[in-house]
Amino acid sequence: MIKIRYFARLREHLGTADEQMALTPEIRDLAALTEQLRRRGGVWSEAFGGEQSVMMAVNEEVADAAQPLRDGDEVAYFPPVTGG
Amino acid sequence: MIKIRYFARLREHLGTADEQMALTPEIRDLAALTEQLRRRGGVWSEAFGGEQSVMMAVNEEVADAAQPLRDGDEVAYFPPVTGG
Amino acid sequence: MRRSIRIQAEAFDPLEVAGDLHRDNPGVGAVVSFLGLMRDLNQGRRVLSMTLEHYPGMAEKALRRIVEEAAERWPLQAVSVVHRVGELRPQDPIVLVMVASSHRGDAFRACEFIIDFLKTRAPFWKKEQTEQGEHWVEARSNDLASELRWRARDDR
Amino acid sequence: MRRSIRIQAEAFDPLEVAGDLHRDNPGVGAVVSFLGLMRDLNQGRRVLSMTLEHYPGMAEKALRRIVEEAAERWPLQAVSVVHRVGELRPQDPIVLVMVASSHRGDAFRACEFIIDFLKTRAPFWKKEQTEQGEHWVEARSNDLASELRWRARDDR
Repeated sequence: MIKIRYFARLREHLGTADEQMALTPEIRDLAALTEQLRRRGGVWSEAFGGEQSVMMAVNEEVADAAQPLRDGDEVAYFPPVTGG
Repeated sequence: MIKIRYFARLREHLGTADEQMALTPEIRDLAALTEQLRRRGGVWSEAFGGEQSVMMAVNEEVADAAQPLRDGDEVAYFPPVTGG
Repeated sequence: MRRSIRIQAEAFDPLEVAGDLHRDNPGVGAVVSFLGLMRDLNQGRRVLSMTLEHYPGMAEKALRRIVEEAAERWPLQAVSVVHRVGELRPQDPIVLVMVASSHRGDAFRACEFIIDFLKTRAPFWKKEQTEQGEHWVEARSNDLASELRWRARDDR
Repeated sequence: MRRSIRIQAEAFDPLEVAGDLHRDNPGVGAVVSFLGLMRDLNQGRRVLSMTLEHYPGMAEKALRRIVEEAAERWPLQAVSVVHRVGELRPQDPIVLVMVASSHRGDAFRACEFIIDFLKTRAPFWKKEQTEQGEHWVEARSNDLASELRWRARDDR
């Protein structure tokens, strides 16, 4: 299982803050996971369709699409940050 | 008359904080005044002999040797500043 | 180097943080601080209040990493970062970055480095409440440019 | 732009000065401050105390001019400069420069500009008391170099 968290505008748009997902062999990296989420359609294809930029983190570190995923990982999706 | 003020190391070296001086026609600018002070000899020629750099001000504004002098001016001599 | 990193919903007093930084540290000659405050106007819109969301855990980690990177680049004696989350009103302090060093150049450079990277790397998001409703603040390309400056130059 | 320039023998609390700068000024988004503190060690010598002499009248005038020059270069909302004179002990605040602006880049630039010029233009002189006796502090060529930087670049 992996945990997926969504923040800020993305969380509101998807209507969910986090979810658990079984890690299948196809979901070997962030690119594959993101594609799987996009295929859910509706707000998911809007959020991950590339119109708005989305940042990703794995285990609290910023990561890119090539980042491999392992069981127990915490993945996060969020918009560009605006703190400070 | 002009007023001449000395600050910091220069004040201590010369043993005086300020003096009044009659403005003669020869003392037309700061260069001439400085030369006159230097000619007093002793600590005066040490202080204005060029070994240590001396800054000058007229009426509370930094000035250079070419600065003309007028009756009533306040002249100041001091070492490079070290505040802050 | 002393480090203090705090993320909190409670208001903070910049004045107290400052006092803690150089007290009992007589080698400190320069303290440079940046205080970011909530403005009542953003891009022409009057802002009534603001909500700051963050990613707990990752936000602290990101700030720690930015502070470590600054400490590797410049000789620093103490760094303190405090960042608010939750509800804010105009004039409320949002973030305080305070850097103590022996010399002022290092303190200026490190302080600006930390806030520049915080703006592009630390997972915080602002939502503004205005008279026309609420909206998420968009990331500014200016902020990215500020971060990129540090890669192009070597200020050590 | 609000201006406050103070030269005083009394100790000042940097924390109070900070509060005055942005209070009731909701357009201020960034406050950058520089605090210069007396160190207990200078060029390898242990310093017990320090005496700061100044040229009354000219010192205020020089600081006002530097602040005006900063305000011409960058859009600023408030500037405060406080400089001690007289007897100081290690860890005592010597000078505080605080700049408020809408945006952080302008505040950083203006604050460093003011302290850089203060160091080379404002008529203050430090005398240190050490265990080996007392001596006047020499001007640092570093400080002149810091001032000259501002002529070579345009940071507006």
